Amino acid sequence: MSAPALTTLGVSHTEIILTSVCALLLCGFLAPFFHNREKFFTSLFFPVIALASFVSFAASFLAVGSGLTENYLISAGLPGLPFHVRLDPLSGFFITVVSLLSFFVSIYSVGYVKTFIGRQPISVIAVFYPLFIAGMIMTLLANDAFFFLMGWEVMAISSYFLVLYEDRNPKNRRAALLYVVMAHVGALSILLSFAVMAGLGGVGQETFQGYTFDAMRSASHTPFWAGVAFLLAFVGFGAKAGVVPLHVWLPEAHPAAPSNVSALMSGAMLKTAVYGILRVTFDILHVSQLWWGELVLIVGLLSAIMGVLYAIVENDLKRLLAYSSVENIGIILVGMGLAMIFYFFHMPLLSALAVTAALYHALNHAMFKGLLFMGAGSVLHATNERNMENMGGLIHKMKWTSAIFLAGALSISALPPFNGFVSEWLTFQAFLMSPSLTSQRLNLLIPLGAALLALTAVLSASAFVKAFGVSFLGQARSKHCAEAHESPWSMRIGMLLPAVVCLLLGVFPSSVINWMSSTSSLLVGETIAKSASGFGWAWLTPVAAQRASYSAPMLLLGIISVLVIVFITLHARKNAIHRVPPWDCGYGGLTPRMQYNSTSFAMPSRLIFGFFFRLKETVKTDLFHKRSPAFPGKMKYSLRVRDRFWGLLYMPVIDAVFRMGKLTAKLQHGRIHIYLAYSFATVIILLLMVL
Amino acid sequence: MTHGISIQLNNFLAAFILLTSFALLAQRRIYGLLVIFAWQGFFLSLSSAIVAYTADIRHLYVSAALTLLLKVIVLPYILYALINKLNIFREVEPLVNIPTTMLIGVALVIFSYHLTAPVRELSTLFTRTTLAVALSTVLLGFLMMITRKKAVTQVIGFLAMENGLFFAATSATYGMPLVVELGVALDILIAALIFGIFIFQIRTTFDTLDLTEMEKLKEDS
Amino acid sequence: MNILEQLLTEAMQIALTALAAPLFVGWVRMLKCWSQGRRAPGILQPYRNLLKLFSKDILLAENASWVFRATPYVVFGTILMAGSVIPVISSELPLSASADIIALVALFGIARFFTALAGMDVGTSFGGMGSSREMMIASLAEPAVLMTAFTVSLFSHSTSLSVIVKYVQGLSFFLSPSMAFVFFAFILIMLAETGRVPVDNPVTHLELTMIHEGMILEYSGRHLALMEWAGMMKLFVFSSLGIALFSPWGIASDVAGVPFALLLVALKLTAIGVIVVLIETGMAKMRIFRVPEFLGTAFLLATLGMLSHFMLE
Amino acid sequence: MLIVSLLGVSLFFAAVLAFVGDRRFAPELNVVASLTSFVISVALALDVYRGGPSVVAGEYFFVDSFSVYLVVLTTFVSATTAYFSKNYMRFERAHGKVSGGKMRFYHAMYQLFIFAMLLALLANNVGILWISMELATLATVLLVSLYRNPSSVEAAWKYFILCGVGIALALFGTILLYFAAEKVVGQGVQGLLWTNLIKINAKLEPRVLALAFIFFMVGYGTKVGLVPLHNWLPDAHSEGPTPVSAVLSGLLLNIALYALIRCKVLVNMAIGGDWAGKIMMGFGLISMVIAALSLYRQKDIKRMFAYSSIEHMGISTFAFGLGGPIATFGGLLHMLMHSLTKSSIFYTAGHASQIYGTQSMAHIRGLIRANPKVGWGLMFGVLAIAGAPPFGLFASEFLIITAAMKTTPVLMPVILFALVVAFAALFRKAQPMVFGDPTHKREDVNFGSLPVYLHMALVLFLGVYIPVFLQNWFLGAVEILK
Repeated sequence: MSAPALTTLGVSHTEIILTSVCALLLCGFLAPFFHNREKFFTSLFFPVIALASFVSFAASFLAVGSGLTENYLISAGLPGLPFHVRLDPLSGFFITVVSLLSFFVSIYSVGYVKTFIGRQPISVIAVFYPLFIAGMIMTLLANDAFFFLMGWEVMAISSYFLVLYEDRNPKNRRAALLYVVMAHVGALSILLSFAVMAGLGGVGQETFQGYTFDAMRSASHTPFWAGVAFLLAFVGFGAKAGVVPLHVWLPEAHPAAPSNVSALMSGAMLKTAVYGILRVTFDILHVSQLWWGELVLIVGLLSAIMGVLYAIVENDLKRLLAYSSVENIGIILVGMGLAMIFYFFHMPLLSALAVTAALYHALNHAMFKGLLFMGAGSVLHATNERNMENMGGLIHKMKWTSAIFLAGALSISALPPFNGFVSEWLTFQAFLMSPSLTSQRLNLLIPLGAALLALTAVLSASAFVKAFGVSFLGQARSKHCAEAHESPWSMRIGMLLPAVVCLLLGVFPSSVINWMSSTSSLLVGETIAKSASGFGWAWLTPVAAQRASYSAPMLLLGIISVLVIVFITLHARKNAIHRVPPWDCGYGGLTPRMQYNSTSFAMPSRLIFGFFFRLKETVKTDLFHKRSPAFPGKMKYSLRVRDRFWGLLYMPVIDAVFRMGKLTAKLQHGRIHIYLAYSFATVIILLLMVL
Repeated sequence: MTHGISIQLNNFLAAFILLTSFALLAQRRIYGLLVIFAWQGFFLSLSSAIVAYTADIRHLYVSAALTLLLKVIVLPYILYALINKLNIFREVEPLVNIPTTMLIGVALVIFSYHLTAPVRELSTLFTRTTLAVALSTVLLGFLMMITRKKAVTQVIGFLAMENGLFFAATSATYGMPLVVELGVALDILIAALIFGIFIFQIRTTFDTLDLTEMEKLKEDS
Repeated sequence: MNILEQLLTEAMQIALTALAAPLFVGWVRMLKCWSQGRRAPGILQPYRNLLKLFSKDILLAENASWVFRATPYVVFGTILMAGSVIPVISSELPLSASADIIALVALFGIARFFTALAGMDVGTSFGGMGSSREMMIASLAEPAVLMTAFTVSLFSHSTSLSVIVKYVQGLSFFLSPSMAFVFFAFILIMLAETGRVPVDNPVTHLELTMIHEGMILEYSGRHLALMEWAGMMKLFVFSSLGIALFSPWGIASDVAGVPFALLLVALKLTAIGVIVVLIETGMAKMRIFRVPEFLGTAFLLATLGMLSHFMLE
Repeated sequence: MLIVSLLGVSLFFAAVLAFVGDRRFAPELNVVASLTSFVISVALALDVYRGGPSVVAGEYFFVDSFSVYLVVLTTFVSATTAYFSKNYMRFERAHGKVSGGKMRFYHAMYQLFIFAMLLALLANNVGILWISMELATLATVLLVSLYRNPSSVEAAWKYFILCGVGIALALFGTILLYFAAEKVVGQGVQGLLWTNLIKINAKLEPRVLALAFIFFMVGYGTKVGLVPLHNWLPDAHSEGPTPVSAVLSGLLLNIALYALIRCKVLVNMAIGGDWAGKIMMGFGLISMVIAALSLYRQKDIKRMFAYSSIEHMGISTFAFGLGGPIATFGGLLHMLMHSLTKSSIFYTAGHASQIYGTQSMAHIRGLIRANPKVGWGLMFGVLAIAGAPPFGLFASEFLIITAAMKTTPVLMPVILFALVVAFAALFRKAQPMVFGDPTHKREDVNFGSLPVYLHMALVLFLGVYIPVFLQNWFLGAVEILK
């Protein structure tokens, strides 16, 4: 390990991060005072946030690299329970992820937020955007339940207001409401989980000391209560992460927010939930039961497959991205589930492999999903359109955006040499290690999970072929798409940087794994850093070179050299290129409406996996001739795809609450005699109790 | 007066108070209610005086006098004046029919007796037996408020409850400390005044004193 | 082997993939003609076609973007790269370590991704239809591919191709039920992935049945040549993958063994051509929504292979 | 001496305002009066902080850290409410809703109400406590019917009758308590003094105290607004003038709870076990659930927040019933936070209904566009009241939930259900009022945002940091309530 760079200078990493958190909070509080100089303010404000994020990124990045752990106390909070802060490799890793993305998104925001000037008050976004980032970092830094929940809810509430930013649209309002309610359910569940771990751990019965994570770590939990705590935490964090079936809010809320916020919500906020699960299961509860891992694995697979299927059939670009987040969170959970299973069977190296895969994917997802949402925002900015059915041909108008979006699409589709492939490959490797488990049942079942994951990977590629193909390629399907324009420079830079990072993460995986080795050691007590680069830095060999190896630099080099050679050879002799109209089957005149659109592209998948959706398909035909159906006139086709879980899980609960509400209305008839009778009855019943 | 006689007298008065409570439950006419209420106050005041005399507690005389003044003279008068002014001498319609109410009342008395039985054993005061009656009076007053429709009858029910409380205070504890007694009396007086104001307000805004008209504020289900 | 020898074998491997692929396709087409009672154009016809296309001018659709123009190069590059990592003449290929089976599949994924995008770029209905169907078939094939890879790696405890080859070579007698299941699964997958008959028809331009052809409909000149060539290489690469996984005997471990290995590979490929043609002649092209059943069968077979490994071996 | 002057100030100003309450300067005078009380109460608090609990004026008054914190809270909220009522009542008068006589009455009664509450807090005598509780009811009952329209009269009547009956039952409890005490200390005032009762309560007859507690529970519980005794509360809160709703919800409920807690402490010590606590927990739980479910159906803005008050009183009652240092601390904090938050919500709700000329939530839309200060004030209020951190109610709920988790994990699902339902319902109702496009803007109001943002800032601050002195107060109170 290299010596912690900043510590030698006498500066604490934690303090640096806390300083940038304070700067962010301060930004949020000061923002309302600038509400009448919006343009100037935006150009000044977001660079400051970007700077704060970058500082926090740098500090946490160095901290993770050197593997240090720092504790810190802020004397505020509840009596006897000051805010405990701890920067360890786990929190450091996630702070790196969050603040790096915030850095990119903040640069992007400079240009993006300006588009709202004159339409919406900027101050709202200026207040809650930094608070949101600060909330995430606070959550990650927290080392006690109270501070954790504080950060958690600051994050949730500020993002709620950001989702509500364009509040004139009733859809956004509905999304925000659903979001905030689900977030609260999750937060309460987490709170309870902490209460179980603190209260029933036997430490600090009548003081608050039990609420520090340190106390929870050292407390001994009975298997039953440990299970309860795990389950509560999983539900709570799962609700935030958007795992199926707690995901319903996600595809509503993420698209409703302004795109820079969507990028942060999908890219960064979901990671805090991943962090929470890791923290609770590995660090605090030490994975004491096998079923935890199995549950996480199954839920992960379910989320992955459901998420990607819904993504494929989605026509709204941002909703597609949101559903794809559900999928990616599923993939992260799969890695975590495997890690938990291996950990339970005391296979630290394999566990480290799986957990590294999960962490790597978390990092990757932050980058490419942030990038893609920013891309979608750029499109939205240029065309005012979220529906892919009205897009098309944007590649001609928005060269930068389309190229960057393509990079993101390649990454998320797990194609080498981009980063998405590395983490999926590692996850597959973890799957392939399952035969070394001693449980026959798992031996037989886990490979099926791997198959499902493979299905997910290609479906996701398919979804992004559709997303990129329908929105950027082909001919423009609407007038404003034909008149689109490229985004300002700040937005392009904000998108370009993560694209570069995506490529770097894909090409140099060994270095990244080396960097995050301290995190994996903290979680499972082992790291794959040594074996991963055992064959040389250019080869990634997770366990051993004999087992499996992958070399992104070699592949990249190979493909590029083939490309170059072929290109040069072919262009040695000039063949003329003639621009001609595309082949129209001889009918004359291709119109944009003849293209395959988003709905038709998804049709095969929709048919094959129809069971997962609630489809409502109607074809209305106006008869040309009233008497003869043989000559149909206009046909109108409409399709509605709904989430099955809404009807299965949510509607019954909501209905039941409303029904109960109606029952309680009967208590209050307005008749004073009845009210008096209640009091009378209360007295009598209580007196009977003493009798 | 010897101790024994005063006990007997007090018990006798307690019986009367209970009787008047039942009479209040049974009475249909407002004017009749007022008269019975005044009688109840009178018995109450008498009982206080007897306790004061027997136990030789000065300030109980004051509360006996207060009771006489308030419950027998002032309050019935105010109500009487109100009834006259608003011209509401019609019969009062009970929500629950009277025999049923009486049966519930009997059950309440038995219940109160049973409830206070163990407590009674503990007390050293000669008036301890009357605690059951006091509790019954309170509960019967409560019952009356529940079963009557008109605002004025609710007021009388409320005041009957207060009578029960007073009776409890004097008989069970030889009266509360004077400050408290005075304060309570003051509160009741203000309450009665507010009742008066209210009955006017209700009359003017609703054009009736029937409480069934006042059921607008409720939850729609 | 020293570094020079390694580089030499690698170069031979790459050259083999690029140059033998049209020959192999020519052989398959010839067999097919014979089986249908037609006269074959000769085994070298694919080379002639390619040459002809390379010399032609390009007709580029008006609104084709750079994605459309870059795709042929990317596709050709990735498939050639895939070919270069499969140890079919020598198990000591230096590039073999840079991609295991899963990475290999991902390389095909890149080619597919770009082909599908190119199909959508011009904005005709056929292109989009082809892309949509291609992606669907790929997604259905993928679980079976993974199951196959998984089962194969169960034996050798590795997903690295060279290690698998060496492991299987080390077995004197190789007959296990799981391998048999997986082999059949592999054949089905290969047919689907390379766009052969029951799934797609490589020679048709009938609008409602074409998948791969739909996507490359707008290509012409050298672009089309590259796409065609890449398609041929894909069939060749899949065949070599089959050889490496299921019949690696004779694959050399040093330079001296390479000529013999080449001969053996030629023989094996000839046999594979026969198998492919037998299947193609025996089956008719399926309706598109029967394909899930076809690939489901492949997945089932692969899974049975995995299960029988755990249960029987 | 401070105690007497504290009580004297409000009584004096009540008398003054009864004569000059309709003058132009009257609202300002009202503010001055309340501020004076506040200043004195702070001095009193400092006294207690330094010197500990004290008993004055012939043992009639006493103050300890439990009551003093409520005294400061009461005077503070009454001062800010007076400030708010300045603009609010001017608007009402300008629109002909109230006459000059009513203004006099309103101002006088406002001060009298504060006097009654302070008396209740400072009285050392259970009887006086009862009297002042009754006085507080009497002072507000006619304020509720200030507008003299059918619904306000109806609401006031229900308030009066239900609370009257309730308070009568509490008197019966007081008599029973005296009955028990009299056997130990004999006749006289000694039998009703807290300071005395606490000392002797081991000797008090448990059975009588159990009976007494039931009457206290039902009696003061009615004023606290516990289900099923709560039915007066939504009516009274929705029909009275908003400043009255604010003080009713923010202060009176607290005072009633204070009385109840005092009784519980006495009874619990005498009976042993936690019988009284269990009853309180039961009431608290029922109130939380029923109130939360009721929130969904509300159409009237003030009525909805009245139900939310029931819910929060339920939470506090539950916490005190639970007992133990953490829960009691949480309960105390919750009372404080609730009254700060709820009163500020009523301020904004009052102005919101003035802007749109209606209390019907269906007609209040897009407040952030109609009047951003009111809109954001309401939104923050709802956030705080729903228990979202970093607002203080989260801290108190955190404490209460974790304490409950330790002792009664079985009840957790119920509590959680109530909290989630309440949260969802509040947001479901508040969000459309605050966001979106305004339907029709009727009036411009002169919104004094100071009290709202002052309260919110306090709630925010206390949610993140509890100052040492407050902490010591609370710990002192926890010690008293043990």
